[in-house]
Amino acid sequence: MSINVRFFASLKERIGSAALEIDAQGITTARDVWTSASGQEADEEMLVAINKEYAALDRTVADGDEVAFFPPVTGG
Amino acid sequence: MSINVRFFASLKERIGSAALEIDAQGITTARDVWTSASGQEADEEMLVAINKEYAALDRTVADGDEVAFFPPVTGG
Amino acid sequence: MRIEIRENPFDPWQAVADYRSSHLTIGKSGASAVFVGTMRDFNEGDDVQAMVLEHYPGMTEKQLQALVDQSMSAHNLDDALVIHRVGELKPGEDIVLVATFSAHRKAAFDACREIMEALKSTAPFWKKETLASGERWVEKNTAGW
Amino acid sequence: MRIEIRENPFDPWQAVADYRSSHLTIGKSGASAVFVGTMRDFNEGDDVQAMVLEHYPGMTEKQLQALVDQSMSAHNLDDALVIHRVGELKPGEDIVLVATFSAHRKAAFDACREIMEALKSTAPFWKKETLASGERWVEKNTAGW
Repeated sequence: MSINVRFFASLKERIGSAALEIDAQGITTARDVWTSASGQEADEEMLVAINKEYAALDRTVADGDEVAFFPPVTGG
Repeated sequence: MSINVRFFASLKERIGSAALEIDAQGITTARDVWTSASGQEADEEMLVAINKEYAALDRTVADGDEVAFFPPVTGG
Repeated sequence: MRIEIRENPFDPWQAVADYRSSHLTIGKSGASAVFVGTMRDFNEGDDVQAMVLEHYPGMTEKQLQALVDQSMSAHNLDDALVIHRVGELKPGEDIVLVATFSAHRKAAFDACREIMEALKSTAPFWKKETLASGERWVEKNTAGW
Repeated sequence: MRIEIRENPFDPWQAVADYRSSHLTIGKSGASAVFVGTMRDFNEGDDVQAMVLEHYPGMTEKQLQALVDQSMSAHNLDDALVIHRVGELKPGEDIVLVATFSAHRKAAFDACREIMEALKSTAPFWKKETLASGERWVEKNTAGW
């Protein structure tokens, strides 16, 4: 009954962690995951991926999902 | 007192000549050069260059000019 | 089609030549369009000494695969090759290669640029630059159209 | 800038690699856009066995120079390289290379395509194809936008 949370790039530095596991109890959306994992308000520029696919911040998450948060991408 | 006339590609084959010299006497425009050199009506798809620069068929030519006629280009 | 994420420097021109001779049928693809992005030693007015490229292993490959698939079928390409560096880079090293192969030039040009823009805006890579004054994350990619 | 018309086969990828290392300043040009046109073994539904590329010596160079100059200043390019084959070609041989180098990708992409289209519509080259049934002149280039 847990969610795998991942942070990348500047968000990883801000949170001070690359990955952590949180209890799925009381969690409905990716936004809830963010709040629970970071203790911060969600930043609307932030990107979200659920199980390695882009998702909206208010998308429902399920037990065992990998939920990732990261800033705008800057590759290429 | 002459004009150097050049033909390329399918026009060269049609005329049966790559280059010839015509008397500049009575010649005013590139169209006159074409008519005098080919004995044919000008084909409006044909391209014209005077001294290696694109020119309109009715552009004036001068003694000693090189006047070239060719079909639409197909390089690249 | 090949998508490759690599930690070491690569020669993009050699990669295209090799890919073309090993994967493409001679006489079929009349058009090859290629873009190569190379690390500059300047950005936003500052000298850049080095860069680290972070990515999201698993998601990056999946995302690249999806966007190349889409462009390949939208433009009816014969083939495509994408290579992207991660890890530590020095100025002058190549970051990304996008190559598209098609019978005609319109499709190759359109798809190469489309893949490059989709990569820039959706593939999970992040750049951190080392300046004389310290490190900074690149915050946004510039528009490419 | 270099413009080259040549009678022998060439390796476009090696040409870009060589040009980049001999002419470009490391770390300056972040974007390289390249187009390579290759002889196909089919055209308009027919098998093509060989091709002869005719040009107008003197005018072709002048015209290419003018169109590359214009694109270089319009897009503020760092550099550009154009190579075009003439003479007899076999399927699979490369006909044309257009490479543009710039700080940013938009300029490199725009200029590469613009040079290629200008070359296709204004540079005095003509193709004659050899089919099983005989020879024919290519009458018009297809649109590239």
